[in-house]
Amino acid sequence: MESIKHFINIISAPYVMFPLILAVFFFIFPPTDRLLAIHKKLRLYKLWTNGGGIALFSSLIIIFAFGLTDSNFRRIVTKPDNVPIAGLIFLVVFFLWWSMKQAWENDERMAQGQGPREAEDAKEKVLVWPDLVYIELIALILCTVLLIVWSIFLKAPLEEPANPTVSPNPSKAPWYFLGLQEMLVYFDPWIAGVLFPTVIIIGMMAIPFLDTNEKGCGYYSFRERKMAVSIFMFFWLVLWVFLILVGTFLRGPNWNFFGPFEPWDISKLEALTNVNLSEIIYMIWLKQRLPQNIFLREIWGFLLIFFYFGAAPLLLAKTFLKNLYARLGSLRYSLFTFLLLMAVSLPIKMILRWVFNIKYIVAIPEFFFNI
Amino acid sequence: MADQTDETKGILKRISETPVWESVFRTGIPRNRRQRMMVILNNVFLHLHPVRLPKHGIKLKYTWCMGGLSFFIFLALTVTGILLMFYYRPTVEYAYGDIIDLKEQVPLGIMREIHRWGAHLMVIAVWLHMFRVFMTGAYKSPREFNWMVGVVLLVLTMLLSFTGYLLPWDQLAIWAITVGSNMAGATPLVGTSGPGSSLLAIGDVNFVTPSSDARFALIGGRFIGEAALLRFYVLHCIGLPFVIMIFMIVHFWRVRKDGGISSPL
Amino acid sequence: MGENGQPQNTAQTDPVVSKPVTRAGMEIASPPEGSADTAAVDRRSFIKWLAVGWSAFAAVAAGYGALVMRFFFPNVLFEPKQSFRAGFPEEYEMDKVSERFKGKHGVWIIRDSEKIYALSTVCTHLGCTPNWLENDNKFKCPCHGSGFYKTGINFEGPAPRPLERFKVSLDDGGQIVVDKSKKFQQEKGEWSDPESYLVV
Amino acid sequence: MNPQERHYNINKLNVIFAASSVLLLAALVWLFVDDYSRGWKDYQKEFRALEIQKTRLKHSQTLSKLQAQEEYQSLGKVLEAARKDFAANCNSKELGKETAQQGAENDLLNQDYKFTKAGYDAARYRYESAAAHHPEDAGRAKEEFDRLDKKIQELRLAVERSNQAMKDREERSKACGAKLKELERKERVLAKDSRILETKLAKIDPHQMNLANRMADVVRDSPIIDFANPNYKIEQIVLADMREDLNFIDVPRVERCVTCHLGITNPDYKDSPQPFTTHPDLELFLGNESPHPLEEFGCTVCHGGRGRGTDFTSAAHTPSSEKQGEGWKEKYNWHELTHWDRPMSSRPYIQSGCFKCHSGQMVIPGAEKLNLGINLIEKAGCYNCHFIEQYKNWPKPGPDLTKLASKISKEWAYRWIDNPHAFRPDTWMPAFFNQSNTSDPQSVRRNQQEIHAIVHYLFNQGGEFALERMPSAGDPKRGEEIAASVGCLGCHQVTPPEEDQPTTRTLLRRLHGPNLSGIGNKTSSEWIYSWLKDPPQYHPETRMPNLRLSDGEAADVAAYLSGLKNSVYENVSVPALDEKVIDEVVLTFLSKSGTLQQAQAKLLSMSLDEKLDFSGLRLIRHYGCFSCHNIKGFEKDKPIGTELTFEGSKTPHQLDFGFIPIDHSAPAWFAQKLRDPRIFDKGRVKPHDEKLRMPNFKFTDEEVEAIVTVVLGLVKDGPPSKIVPRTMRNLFLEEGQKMVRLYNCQGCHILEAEGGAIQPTVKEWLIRYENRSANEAEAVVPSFSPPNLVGEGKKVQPKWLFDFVHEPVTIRPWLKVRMPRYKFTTTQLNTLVKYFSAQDNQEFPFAEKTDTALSREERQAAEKLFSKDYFDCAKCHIIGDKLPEGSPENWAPNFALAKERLKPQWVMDWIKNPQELLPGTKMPAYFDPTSLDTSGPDDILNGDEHEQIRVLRNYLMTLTDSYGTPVADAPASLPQTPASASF
Repeated sequence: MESIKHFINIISAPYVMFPLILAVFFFIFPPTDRLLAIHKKLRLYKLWTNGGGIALFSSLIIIFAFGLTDSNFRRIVTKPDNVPIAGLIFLVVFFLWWSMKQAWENDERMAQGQGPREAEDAKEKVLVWPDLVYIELIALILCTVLLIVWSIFLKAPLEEPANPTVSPNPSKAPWYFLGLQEMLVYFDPWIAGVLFPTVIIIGMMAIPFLDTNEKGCGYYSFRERKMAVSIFMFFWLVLWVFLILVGTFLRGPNWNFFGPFEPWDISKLEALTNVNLSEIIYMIWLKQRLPQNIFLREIWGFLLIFFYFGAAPLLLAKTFLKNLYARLGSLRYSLFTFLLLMAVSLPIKMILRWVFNIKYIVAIPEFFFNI
Repeated sequence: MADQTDETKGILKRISETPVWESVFRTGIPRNRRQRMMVILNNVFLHLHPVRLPKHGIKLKYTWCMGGLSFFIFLALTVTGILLMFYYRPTVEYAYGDIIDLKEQVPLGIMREIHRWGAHLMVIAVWLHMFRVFMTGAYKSPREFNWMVGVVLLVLTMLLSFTGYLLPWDQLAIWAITVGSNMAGATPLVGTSGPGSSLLAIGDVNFVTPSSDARFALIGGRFIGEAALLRFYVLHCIGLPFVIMIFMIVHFWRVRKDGGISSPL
Repeated sequence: MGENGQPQNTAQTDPVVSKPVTRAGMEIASPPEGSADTAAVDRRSFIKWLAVGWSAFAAVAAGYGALVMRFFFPNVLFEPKQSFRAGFPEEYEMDKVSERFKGKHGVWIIRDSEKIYALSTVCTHLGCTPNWLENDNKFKCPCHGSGFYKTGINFEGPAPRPLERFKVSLDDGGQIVVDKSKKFQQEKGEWSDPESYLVV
Repeated sequence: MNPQERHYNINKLNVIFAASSVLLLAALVWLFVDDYSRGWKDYQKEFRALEIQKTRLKHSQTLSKLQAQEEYQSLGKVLEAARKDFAANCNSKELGKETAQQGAENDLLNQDYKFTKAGYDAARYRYESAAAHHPEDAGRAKEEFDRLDKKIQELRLAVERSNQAMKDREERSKACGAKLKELERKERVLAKDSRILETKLAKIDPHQMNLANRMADVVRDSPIIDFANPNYKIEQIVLADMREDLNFIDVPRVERCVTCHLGITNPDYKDSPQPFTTHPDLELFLGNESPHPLEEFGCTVCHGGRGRGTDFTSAAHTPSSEKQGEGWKEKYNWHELTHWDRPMSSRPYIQSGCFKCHSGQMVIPGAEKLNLGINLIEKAGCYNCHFIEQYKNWPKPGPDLTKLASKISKEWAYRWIDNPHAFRPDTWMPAFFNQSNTSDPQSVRRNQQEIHAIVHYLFNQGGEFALERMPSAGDPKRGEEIAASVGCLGCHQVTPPEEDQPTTRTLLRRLHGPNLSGIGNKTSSEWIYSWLKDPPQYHPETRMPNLRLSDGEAADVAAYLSGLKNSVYENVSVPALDEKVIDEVVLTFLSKSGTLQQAQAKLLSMSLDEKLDFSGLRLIRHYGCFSCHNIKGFEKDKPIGTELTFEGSKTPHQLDFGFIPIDHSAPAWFAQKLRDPRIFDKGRVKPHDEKLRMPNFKFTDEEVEAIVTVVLGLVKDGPPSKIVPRTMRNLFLEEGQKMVRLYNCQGCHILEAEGGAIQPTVKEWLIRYENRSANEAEAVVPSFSPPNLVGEGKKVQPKWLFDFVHEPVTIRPWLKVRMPRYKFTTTQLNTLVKYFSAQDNQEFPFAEKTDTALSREERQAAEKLFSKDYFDCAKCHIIGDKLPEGSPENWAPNFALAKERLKPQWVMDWIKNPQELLPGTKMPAYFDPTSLDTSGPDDILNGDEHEQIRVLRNYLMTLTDSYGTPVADAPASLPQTPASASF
């Protein structure tokens, strides 16, 4: 029992869990035909059947049931404001399964030359009164029931009166912003708190214009738009929901990482031995003091960033993403690659941190400009 | 029903034949097809819906009803929120005590719980709605604009929740908002701790100061205090609901105008 | 109302805005109908007025924006005063971190062998309040784990820069005055500013 | 017909649209301009110009002073040389390169150490936590920990070595520049003042700015962006403790006065025009060290007005005079702020602000006008008719009238009531009749009869006062001398008041009792004699003490006083009794309690005597005579006037201005009311008994101003706890001060640095009866006046003080003036004793017991010091019956009383440094307080001054009435010494 917990504690560390997810993710949601073939070979689509659903759900329930026997896990999960996040896990898994199940069914139908089920349904028209109006009424009645029962069982949290001089440890933002707060570990506030949210909003708004695939409109499907779904799932599930879960359940005092079954020990220490790129280059490689001139000091970082956002898309357009470039045209392509690179920069920065202890690529704290 | 007497039938009938009844309900009880269409067309609220839908459009399997639930939770939050406003005073002196009183003495102060959990639920419902729309490709032409409006609604939903978070004025509230609002201070150029803030200066005179930057505009002070509480209160109760309503109206209007529920071509 | 000939009448009786103008107006609605000879003149005046109107309108819109923006910055603040008296230099022990004003003013006052300086208790990462750990001889922020030396220099955790120091001076009576409205940042080389410390 | 379905001419619409857009734009610009132009900005600009001018001047002065300094000049030369030297020797490039190289290595090493240390700390935690939670992993964790531990030990050595090397190098390069640094430091110290001014100028003076800053100076205050970092901004102070009363709720006070009054705390602006002038008294107000610092007290707490106001009118400024108001209207477009209850106090009444917090104190130091007002209120007895919380239970100021018949005649009483000021211009008795609303013939007629009725009632009370027979006719001449010397003149005057004498508090002390000039016309010498012998016999609550006069002395004084004549009333005729008018009066009162018919019937049944009695009673009640005088039959009546406890909070709407064309403000109304209490009846048609009845005290304008100041300070919104803390000490002080005031102690003594009103009369007495020249008299006045009581609490033992005040004894036999005997209750005596203790911060009631025993050697030493050879104490001091030689003004108090009277510690302090305890005392200083250890005689007690003082003190504490005999209560263990007999 203890060793299982210990094991879970170890694998839930971001630097274990995140690479694991990265490794598995693209097999579960294969963006390309080649990965899809592997996916099929591994029979991962079985996840999206009733049996898979039962397996998914029962394992989720087992994890929670098992977890709730542990006092640390229980304390975190049953904190009133964390309850919706536990609910969120179940809801997300359920709706993910449900949508993917329908998508696979439709994919199968279409593979056999039939249209999607929705197309069949759509041939028939139904009057809104009373069918839709009625189920809506029932849905909102049930929703109200849920709210009332939830409110009766769980009181809204109220802590000590506000005290500007005593900050609780850890101080956490509202849960839906914990993804951003988690990013703060790897990025400066101006990136994690301002730039990323802006890019996320713009990126989301740009989805309809970037996804020029006309197929898959109005019905669940996967294979026809696997690239789009895969990227969306990656952003939404991994970079948003997963980071929220990490921020909520796995970050304890001093924003240190704590496994789900690990007590929140305020004195836990992690070796933080981060260096800036400029320090690596000048101090470790060139064995010099850092140059006084800021620009000279950070020139390498700037070059790297320039390459990443400027040259890399061009190179990709000529090589890996040739087809994509052709399909999207230059404007859409550059927007797409910019957003993609922006998003990918988070895992890149994480890995740079874990592997090379890199704190900032460009570090100009004098002007609050750190990347 | 079977052994209903003629007399009772007569009463119901008589009521439904009075001019008052008829002036309100034009259609009568929707029994036949025409009446079922008319009842949707004639009612300003039901008119949100089209008269008829392709069959998959009414299937829960397809829609998950998440859009409708988001709107419903919004309405529930509006009602409970208005009720809470009768007992809550957004000042440093009173806010915390008023929240305690909601639990301790206000009759049916459980409104606060419904409001808070409803807020969480709304964020989740909006996300799932977005997820469903994505999975059915419903953002594709001709619904691009409505997807964008939807993104705005998602952002507004989170801002509404965020501004409401401060109001209980407890440790949870001010420190969550401190962490959140400090990010505004890191805005490039116009935040004191953001890159380039020192560029907005002439000579020795700096124009981006803790009392004139983006964070200040948000919280009305140099730290979370009386002014922040009032600003968040006004945004939470008036400002953002007003904006989100406008966007919702556009959203619903465009759902109808862009061809109703998305269907396979 | 529906079938009056008013527009034509007005156009005819008005000596300044005469008939052609009316046509120009129609032209916008349906270009093919315009008469070629007078159209150029009409178009110019048409565009001129339209330009004046809309640029004024745009300016007004910008003005509204400025108005709303300005409204959010009040002319006075009801926040506590930013400077305070911190007693006499002799009250501070050598090489000790004084937490006397941490709670009330958010300042540590530290005396080393040469000088006295005042450190802000605001973590440079996200503004939490670090704790002074006497045994470890460091400040540790509870929020995200940043650590600072007694000098305020950051050495661990996500804090991007050292803690800020405040202006310290002596008043006429020889008491230390800490002015929190003036900050000194090490990374800008401001700690060598003589206002940032008191020589004792 | 209209295929486009158009109606309007689109071009016309375009023009209209353009015009309206432009109009809207103009309106918007106007809106911004209107918001931007605020009056205070102009003041701030003006002030800045002033500031620049002042700073420039100061700077050039400081600079020229600095440059004239020799030290500075020579330092400049040395510094220059040192700089050259430094550049030549210390700044080698090679050295810099080497340093950089070494620095890089050092940095890397340090970083390595830092990281290893971090890893080490983490490994330690892992080991600890593994050992606690997962023992199976502990072994591995320990291995890692040990490895890092070893590594860190190694690294540490390397780092320390490297750091030391780096430090050494730095030291070396520093050493080269050390001299320069030291010189630079010196220069900094010398030029500090001028540097500060320079930096200030660079901030405010555009001529001292570079181009960018000059641009910024303009841009920062431009509209819309003036939020970011403006020069000109509203300055405000929020006072959390000084709450503003907004009716049923207190809110923090917000003070924006300093937005325009920019120089208010800066002494440099003393001579600048308003609004920049410095506050006239920074010692007392606003200064950081003052008791009322700006940050804590703000402005409106004292001055009133609306602290949030930022323009001249909205700050509720109040002009000092109508003329000033007119000027303001012209200059500032000022008008009275109508919807604000607490406008600023106008200058004449400014001290009313003090009273808000200091209303518990009898004397408010520094607020002379207010103090005068308080004294006047007490003397005039305003609180008798107008209830004032502070004066609850104060005694009635007027004499007891129950035994009036024994004192004066009815005619005299009539004339007095009719016009008291004619007989005694400085009397506190106000005039009730012949006032502005009762001067018409009908009223005059009625008034005459009313006075008759009152007199009738007063003389019919039946009070008995047995006049004592005088032992002799008395010698007026001797009586005059006695009156001049024993202390009567501390409270009374015997000459008619001088014209145009300004009212001061010292004068009021001498008006404590009535002016006695003309008393011969008022009453008989027998009455005076009886009164002097025992005042409470006639007036049980009188504050007149017993002067302890012998029968002969009393007779002399009585003879003298009855010779003081004033014949003003001789020529005043008393009108005859007119029953018809009396009937009218009676009817007025009767008809109030019944129908007119009943009244008339009742009237018919009354005799004249009954009528007079009836109307006398009603009239005394009507006019409130009983408020100040004890009159039989009014023991339970309530004051007849408006309560004044919160009178200052009244708004003008609550005051009836009648038809009097004065400023509609509360101060103006109060002033007018006091000058002519009946004036607001002018133009009103009222029956006689409804006319205003407040009597006329004939206050001078300055007195009126002082009283109005107090009344305006009687407000509701004082700070809840008042600012003076309610400690026992302060309560004792307040109580004591009240007694001091009531019994006019300061008429004779100096207390709290005030009083001694009697001293001028002592001087006169010295000139007249002791044949001193004016100068001489002036010099010795303090010796012949009642003693200065400064430090009394420290000086005397509480028990002795209690006994002394209860039954005075003679301490200073050379004094003619004598401490009278008061009929104080035990409570009152205790109050006084506590008051003196509190004054000097003494423990009360118990003090530490001091051992005053003397050993044989000590006694001998003390006697030696006491003797002629050393201090010669007996030269001035009386010891029991033994009087010193020489003239009495050099005498000093009786040593025999010391043991019972003086506090041992005080005696020592006194011997050590008498001038400190009583500045100006005749007591010589035998020791030098500045160098005590070397100032005493060296041959006694080994020259130990502290010991000398101690034994001398102990010796004094053994002296008794019969000086020279052995001390009875000397400790038995000590051999009794006969040595003192040699004296």
